[in-house]
Amino acid sequence: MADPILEVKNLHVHFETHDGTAEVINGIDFSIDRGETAALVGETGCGKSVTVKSIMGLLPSATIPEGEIRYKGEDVLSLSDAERHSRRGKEMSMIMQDPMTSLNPVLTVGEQMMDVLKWQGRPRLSLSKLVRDALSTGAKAEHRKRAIEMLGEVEISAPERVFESYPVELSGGMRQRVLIAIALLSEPDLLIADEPGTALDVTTEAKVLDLLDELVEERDTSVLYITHDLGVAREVSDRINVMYAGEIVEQAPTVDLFANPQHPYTRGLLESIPTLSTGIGDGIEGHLPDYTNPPAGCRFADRCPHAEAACHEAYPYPRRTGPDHATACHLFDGLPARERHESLAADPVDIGTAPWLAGGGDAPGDISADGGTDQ
Amino acid sequence: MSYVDYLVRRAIHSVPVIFGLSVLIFLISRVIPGDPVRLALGPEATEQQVATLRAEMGLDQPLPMQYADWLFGVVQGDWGMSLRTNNNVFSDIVARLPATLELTVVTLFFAVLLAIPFGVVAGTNKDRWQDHLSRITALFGVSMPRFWVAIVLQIVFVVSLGLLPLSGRLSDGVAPPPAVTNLYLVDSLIAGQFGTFLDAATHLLLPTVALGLATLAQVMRLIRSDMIDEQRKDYVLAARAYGLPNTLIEYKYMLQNAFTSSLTVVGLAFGFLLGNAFLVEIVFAWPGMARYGVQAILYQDFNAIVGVTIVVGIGFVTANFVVDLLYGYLDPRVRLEEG
Amino acid sequence: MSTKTSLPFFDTESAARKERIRQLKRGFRTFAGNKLSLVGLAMILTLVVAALLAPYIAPFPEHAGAGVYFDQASEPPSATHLMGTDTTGRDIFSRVLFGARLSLLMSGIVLSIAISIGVTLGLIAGYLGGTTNTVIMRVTDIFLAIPPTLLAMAVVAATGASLFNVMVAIAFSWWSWYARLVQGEVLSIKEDEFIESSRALGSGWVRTTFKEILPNVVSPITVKATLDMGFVILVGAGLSFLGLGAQPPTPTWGAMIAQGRNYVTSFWWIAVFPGLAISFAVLGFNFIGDGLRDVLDVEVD
Amino acid sequence: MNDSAYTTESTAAAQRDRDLDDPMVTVENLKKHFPLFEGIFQKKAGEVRAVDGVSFSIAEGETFGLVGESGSGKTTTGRSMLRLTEPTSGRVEIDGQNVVDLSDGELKRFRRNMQIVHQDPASSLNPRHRVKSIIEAPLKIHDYGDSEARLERVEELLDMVDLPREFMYRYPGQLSGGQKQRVGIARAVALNPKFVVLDEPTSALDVSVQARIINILEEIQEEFGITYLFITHDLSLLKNVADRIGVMYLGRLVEVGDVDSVFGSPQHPYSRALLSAISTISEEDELAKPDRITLDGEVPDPREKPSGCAFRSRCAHEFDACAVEEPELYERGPDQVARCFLHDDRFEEGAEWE
Amino acid sequence: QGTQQTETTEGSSGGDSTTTEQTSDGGSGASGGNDFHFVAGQVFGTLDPAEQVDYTQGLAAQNLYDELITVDAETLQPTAHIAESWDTEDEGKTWVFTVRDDVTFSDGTPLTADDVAYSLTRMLELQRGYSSFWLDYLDPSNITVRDERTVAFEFNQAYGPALATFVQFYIVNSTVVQENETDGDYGNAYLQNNSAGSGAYVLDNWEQGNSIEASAYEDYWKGWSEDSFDTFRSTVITEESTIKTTMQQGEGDMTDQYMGTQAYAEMDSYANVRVPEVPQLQLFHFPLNCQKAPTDDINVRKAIAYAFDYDSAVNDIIGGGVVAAGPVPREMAGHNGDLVPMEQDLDKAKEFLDKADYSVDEINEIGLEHVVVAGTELQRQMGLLNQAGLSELGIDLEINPLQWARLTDRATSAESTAHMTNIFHTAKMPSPDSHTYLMYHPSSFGSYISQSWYSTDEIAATLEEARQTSDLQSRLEKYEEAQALIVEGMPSVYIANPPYRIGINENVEGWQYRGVMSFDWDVHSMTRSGEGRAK
Ligand SMILES: Nc1ncnc2c1ncn2[C@@H]1O[C@H](COP(=O)(O)OP(=O)(O)OP(=O)(O)O)[C@@H](O)[C@H]1O
Ligand SMILES: Nc1ncnc2c1ncn2[C@@H]1O[C@H](COP(=O)(O)OP(=O)(O)OP(=O)(O)O)[C@@H](O)[C@H]1O
Ligand SMILES: [Mg+2]
Ligand SMILES: [Mg+2]
Ligand code: NI
Repeated sequence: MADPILEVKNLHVHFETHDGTAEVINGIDFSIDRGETAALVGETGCGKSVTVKSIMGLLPSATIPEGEIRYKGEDVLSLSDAERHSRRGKEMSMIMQDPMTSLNPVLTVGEQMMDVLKWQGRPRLSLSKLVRDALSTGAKAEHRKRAIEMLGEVEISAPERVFESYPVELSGGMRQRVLIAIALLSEPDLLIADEPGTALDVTTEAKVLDLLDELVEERDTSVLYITHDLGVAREVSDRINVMYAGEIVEQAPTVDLFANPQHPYTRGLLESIPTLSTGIGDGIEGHLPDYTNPPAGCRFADRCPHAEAACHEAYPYPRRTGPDHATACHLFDGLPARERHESLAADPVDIGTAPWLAGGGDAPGDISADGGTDQ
Repeated sequence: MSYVDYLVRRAIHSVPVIFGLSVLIFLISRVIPGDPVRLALGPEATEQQVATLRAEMGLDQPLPMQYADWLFGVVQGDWGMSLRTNNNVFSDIVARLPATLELTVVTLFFAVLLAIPFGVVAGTNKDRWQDHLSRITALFGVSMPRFWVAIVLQIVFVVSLGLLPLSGRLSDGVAPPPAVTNLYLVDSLIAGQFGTFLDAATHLLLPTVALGLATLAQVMRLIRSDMIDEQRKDYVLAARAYGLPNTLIEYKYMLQNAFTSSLTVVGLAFGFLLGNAFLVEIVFAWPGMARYGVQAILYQDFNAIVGVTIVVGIGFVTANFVVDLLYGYLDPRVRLEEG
Repeated sequence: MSTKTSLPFFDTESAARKERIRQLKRGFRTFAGNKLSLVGLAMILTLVVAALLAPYIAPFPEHAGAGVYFDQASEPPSATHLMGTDTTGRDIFSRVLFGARLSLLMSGIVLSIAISIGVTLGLIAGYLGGTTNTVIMRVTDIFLAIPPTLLAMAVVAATGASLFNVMVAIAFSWWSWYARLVQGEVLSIKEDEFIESSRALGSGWVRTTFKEILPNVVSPITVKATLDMGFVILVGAGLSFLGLGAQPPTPTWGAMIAQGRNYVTSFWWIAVFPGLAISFAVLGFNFIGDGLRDVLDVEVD
Repeated sequence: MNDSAYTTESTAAAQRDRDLDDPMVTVENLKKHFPLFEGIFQKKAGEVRAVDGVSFSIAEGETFGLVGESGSGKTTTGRSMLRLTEPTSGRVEIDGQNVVDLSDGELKRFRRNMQIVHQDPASSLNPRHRVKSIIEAPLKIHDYGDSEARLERVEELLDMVDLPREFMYRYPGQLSGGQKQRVGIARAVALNPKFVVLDEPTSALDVSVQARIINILEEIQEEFGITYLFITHDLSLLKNVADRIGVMYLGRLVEVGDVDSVFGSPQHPYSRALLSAISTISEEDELAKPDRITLDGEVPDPREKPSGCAFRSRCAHEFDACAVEEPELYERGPDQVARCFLHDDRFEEGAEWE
Repeated sequence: QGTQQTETTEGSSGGDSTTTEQTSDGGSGASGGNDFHFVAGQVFGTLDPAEQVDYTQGLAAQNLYDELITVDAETLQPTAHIAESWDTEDEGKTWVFTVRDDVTFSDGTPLTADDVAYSLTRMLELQRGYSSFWLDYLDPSNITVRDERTVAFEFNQAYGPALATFVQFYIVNSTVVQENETDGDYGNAYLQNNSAGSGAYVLDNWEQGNSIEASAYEDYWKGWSEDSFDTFRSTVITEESTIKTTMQQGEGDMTDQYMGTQAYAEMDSYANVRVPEVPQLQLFHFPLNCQKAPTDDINVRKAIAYAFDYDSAVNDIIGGGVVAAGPVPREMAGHNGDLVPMEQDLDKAKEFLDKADYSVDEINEIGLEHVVVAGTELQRQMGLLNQAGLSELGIDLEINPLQWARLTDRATSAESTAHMTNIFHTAKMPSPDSHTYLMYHPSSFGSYISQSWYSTDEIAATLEEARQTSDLQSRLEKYEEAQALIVEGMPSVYIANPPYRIGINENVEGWQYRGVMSFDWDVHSMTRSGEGRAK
């Protein structure tokens, strides 16, 4: 971790709801190096979108009581609105999760793309300039060409038509690709992609992933890729962060994670992947805990097949289980991954070792996936 | 449906509207109590005089006959005689409409021009001082009657400060520009008389403010409310994520969505002001149609009432039509309906 | 399968009622969380209480009835006459208090009628479109164009002059604004996907318009309605001057302002204080309206 | 439920004997063309043939999978079948009823039998309604019991889609993407309709939740004999849930067939390309799927469909005849048809397959 | 002198090449020449003198045309004008007028007896305006031109008020008007937009509803003085506040008399405006409807009259003038001086009420209605004052503001006429006839003036006799007799003879009150001392 472009340290995010304060994000830490692609995976509702929106500063209704978000070494949380805004776009950009609602319904796709090309990174813009621009033709042709090119690159057939279309006239996958195209137009240093492939068919998704790859290669862009498709995560990412209920429960390089999944939740997740050969499995029983009244101990304990009474009481701080592998589970022993947990580590909770390890061999016992090849 | 189809259809539909309006107004103008004939002739008039004039005007005929006669006249450009002016109502209106039109259009233009930034600023600074300032202005705009505002403006800007002219469309001694549209601002520019243009503009200033405050208030508050709605929309957040300038986000991404209700009110205000500018016209001695219309109502000048109401009706129909077109233009989701 | 785990903290029995109460409480908390709306509520309550208790708290309750007091005419505000006296010597403060009654009642009634008619027709026209829209909107055009004064005169001629008839008459020319406003909003909302989902469920237009669309158009309605409170009072004044509506000596704010019209330079207080009373009421309603807006605007949560 | 219902080939095969002679849903030559407008005067300037003559049928209690390139018209097919957009032409028969002919009133009542889970979870939920009233809506519309009964049903549905009951009083804005999607599913199945269009119903769900939701859907299918049209791009998932599948390309079905046949031996070049792109996490799967075929070449514009075979511009096997006429659906097995000249006896010489 | 001067720019060196129409600083309004600016509070209806009835129309007629007979400012009696002398024949049935020989119309043609005959025929045929004065008594065929300067009108009975009525008879240029007749309209359409008279000013421009502009006729028969006004202009400004400001800013020379009391007080306080106050031939009263319960009972009427506070009305509301004594204004020749003004006396009021056929409860049951003209403060206050007085008797009074059109409409029948209605009644000719015959003769019923619906055979006979008496003195005696009879029946609460007040720019001289509406706005008789208007 020589040169992290983004470091998130002990981030907490709370929402005020009528049932009380929802502690949605509960002290997460992770970082992304320059040119690295990190994946954030986890159950729906575990707080992935909230995490990245906090990074972007797009959560006006949330409070961040604690934590640090360092972008290129600078704590963005302490910046003013305007300064923060100036970091968006060219520096960090985002592909929003919901393709329909993230496109302005009253502007054509082209208009929205051109705006990004034209205005991005200009912090101040006077009204008169805006009006003057609307009346002039200026560098439009060039921008138009670039935008249409980009639409073509995200595999949109008939990019000219889509350029002239309003979002309602597009299919779900097309909208999503438009969002991707817009984010790519700005060629940011850090790209956050919130489930960008959900609405895409596999061939298209594959193409888009290639495109991202290219971007990473050429511009040394860092990507934070949110997905629930572990297959995709495996394909695109260098590192994977597995999130559960507002906490990161396992962090490891991709190869490592697939070779040696540790947290029971990660294992459950891998098990549930539908495969051509083995079926879709059952998923993991139970729900996410109530964020307004989260358990004091392990947030996964209620659903964990290996949980013991102690799991419900003691907070399972993330611990090092390998050179670059951290897991937040009492089944594992190890030094705390973060300094702030040292006091907890002094008094470890012992609920034994993981059964699949206890068997002695390194063959995983209860999951269907074994280490895949790294692509 | 294409705009051209829509235009044609809408034009066809306004025929029954105007027809219906004329029937209704014709009826109302005859139902409301009062005898315009007697009023026109003065108190000393004899029964016979009254009867003669009544017959002359066809008022002794049954209502449907009267209406038919009137309609027949209208088709030929004869809108009937005004009892108060003894002129053809049509020419009366033609003489007065430009003044009101000029006032109304300029008022709306400035009301909207100011309401947009005020509304946007209030909306994006909800519950901060900008919002409160806008609220207080709005409040003043709607709870103080126009005439009161007008008089206070006169006292401040004419009597105390001596900055602006008191009344009328032009100063004494300034000849109206050569008539083309009879909108002095336009005509003076056409004729290249900039002195006259300035004079006309200074005369417009106070009436415009007095007349436009309420519209400004409504539009401003509606924009504010819609801007607040917009703020949480995903596409606005997305636009922020792309690092677009705030001004662009506010005035393009949010405003265009937020403008529907304000647009409606602006359209309606046009028609409304056309017929209701009278209090301001009266205070500023503005020789407009609204004043004529109110006089017509007070003196129950049948034909003038019907004439003015129809012109105002046409104003409403046109404004609403333009608004509907703009809906379609500003929001592609809105399909043009044959409405 | 074991998905049907019922959660221990959730009691199904009478949950509906409990939830409704909770919901109300939540709504109130949002409302109360907004200080301005509380201020607004306090202002309007003050007015209502003042209106109800006018006979007891007005320093000169008799000044709201028949009587002339020329010996104290046109006095500027003083300790005795907080807001001065009018040209007939009546205490403006007392009359403002009494005036709250009719003024508030009138704008309340007029707006409720106008809003119910206008919003309903606007929703129907906007949602159904086609011929229905054409017919409703063209009729709306007609009503927009008819001067309220004229309509009021006609209604009164047909039904007799009573305050109630006049209010109905004003409401009859007022609804068209709401119809138009709502129709415009509906046009853009009805293309939203959630409306289509509602159709997909088989809901008829009544349900779709009132249950699905209406909640999404309330904010412009509230904004316009709160501002209209003042307008209606002023229009009412115009009509009472034509002998329609509240008659002297009964005070209404609008009529009081209108009476002060010719004294702006000499006795400014005659028009200013009733005007401030209207401002006060409109401000109060506006605060409440904005508060309600926030309660309804769930995304603000 | 039988946890292994879809994990072994044998069960899947056992279910295949459903009665296709008396199908629950029949679509015949369905077309939907969207007009395009241009310029400030909104002149009509051509049309997008989003769905251009689609026919298939689904047996009762069966799941028909629809896959295809993004923008190929899957959603539009589903929506036209339910008349959420008026189809340009064609016939859609559901439960013996020609849906296209229904009057507005009849249609409204008939909607009890056919439901849809929208592709876009966020925009299909009214932002000003609480989850409870969203799920309750179909119950109210079709007069399901009293308020107590409805409440009970809502709770049942929330349990079913794995959402905590407290979510009943949340607004969509407070939910995550996957939570919204589940609300949409709960709403669609609330009345146990006969036919449900599931338009990428689990795209926003992580695999574990997806697995549970799919299981539930199959469970109620079993119980109530519900017929599904399952639109998705997740082929691994489709392989597991569908009985038969159709592959769409540019508004047309290019291959229809039994799921195992199609996956086992795709008969259209596009199907092959599609299957080759499945991302996998296991070695086993990696071997099972065809080698990755990358599709190059111009993607045609749905406004100006090319002559002949729509896929030819990207097809590795293109030959002269492809440009001349459009291939029909050729029978390729007991329950498998494909729209490719490679299977036409006339062109045996030109065809190079495998 | 007399011609409209081309606009010159005061104090401007005039080197501007682009615009020729420089104005002196905005709003001062002083254009070149001596310009008289009348600020009218009401819209002009018509310019045809045969149609004029209201004061703005009167203003136009006064300045653009000449009347046959005018009013003497001192005696307020008819006096020679275009007619330099007259005579009656046939026991007062035929009136013979001799026309001056030095009068020319604005086109230079001399005014002759033919013009007079044509103008009167025109009025009788058009049947508009004041033609009602003669319609019942004079047939057009009985108008004869005896020679170039003599014209005779043969009425069908002796018609005493004839001379007085001819003050409202303006003479038009028969040649010009006849040339411009269309469809037998007697040139009515033409005279809407043109003047064809012998008056001191000639119409330049008329924007109906906004302004009227006229310039001096050089050869006006009365001649011109050095300080006379070159142009005369009237603009319509209806808002009191704006009128006041216009006067205060020195932009107007004269206002009308119809604003609120307070407005005149305010204008009086401006340094550059004076507000003369003179007695006026006007009656303010409320007629009591004598044909409608409960005011059909004389005791009720008396009770109402005694309950009214006349002092407050005159001092606090009108702010001047005198309490009226009977229907005829006190300053008018023919006013019965024996009549005493009323005074408030609640005891007497109660006494009469006790004697009445109706009890207080019955009266309240029926509901007493007092109609006031909508929109004016004075009228409203009168209503309130009456309400306050009657409430002392326990009577509830309903004040009902009506717009003028409605009011005149209701006056057409006794059933629809309110119990009492505020009425200002100004003399339109110098004769008590208008305050007696027009109010209390059954043939006059149905107009807003006659809302008492009260007459007796005796009153009717006396009034008819008066009309037929040609001798002025004995005619006036008859009218006095009639007044005494009328007052006995208490058909009206006669409140006041308000003073006449207008605002005049300090340096306008020569203004004189002349008893008949609009006659004091004869611009020719006025001059300006000093440059421009006083500010
Ligand atoms: N505005 C809000 N108020 C209250 N709770 C919220 C709000 N926004 C999100 N949440 C809650 O926070 C949790 C995390 O939401 P988030 O959108 O981050 O999930 P996610 O991991 O992105 O899930 P998905 O994969 O379904 O998109 C959810 O349980 C959601 O209900
Ligand atoms: N309202 C519309 N107006 C015009 N064109 C439309 C409209 N809706 C869809 N289309 C077009 O129809 C085609 C098919 O769209 P559809 O939504 O059916 O695709 P899809 O197969 O569902 O794709 P995806 O997998 O991306 O959701 C697309 O080209 C789209 O642009
Ligand atoms: Mg998310
Ligand atoms: Mg789709
Ligand atoms: Ni199970």
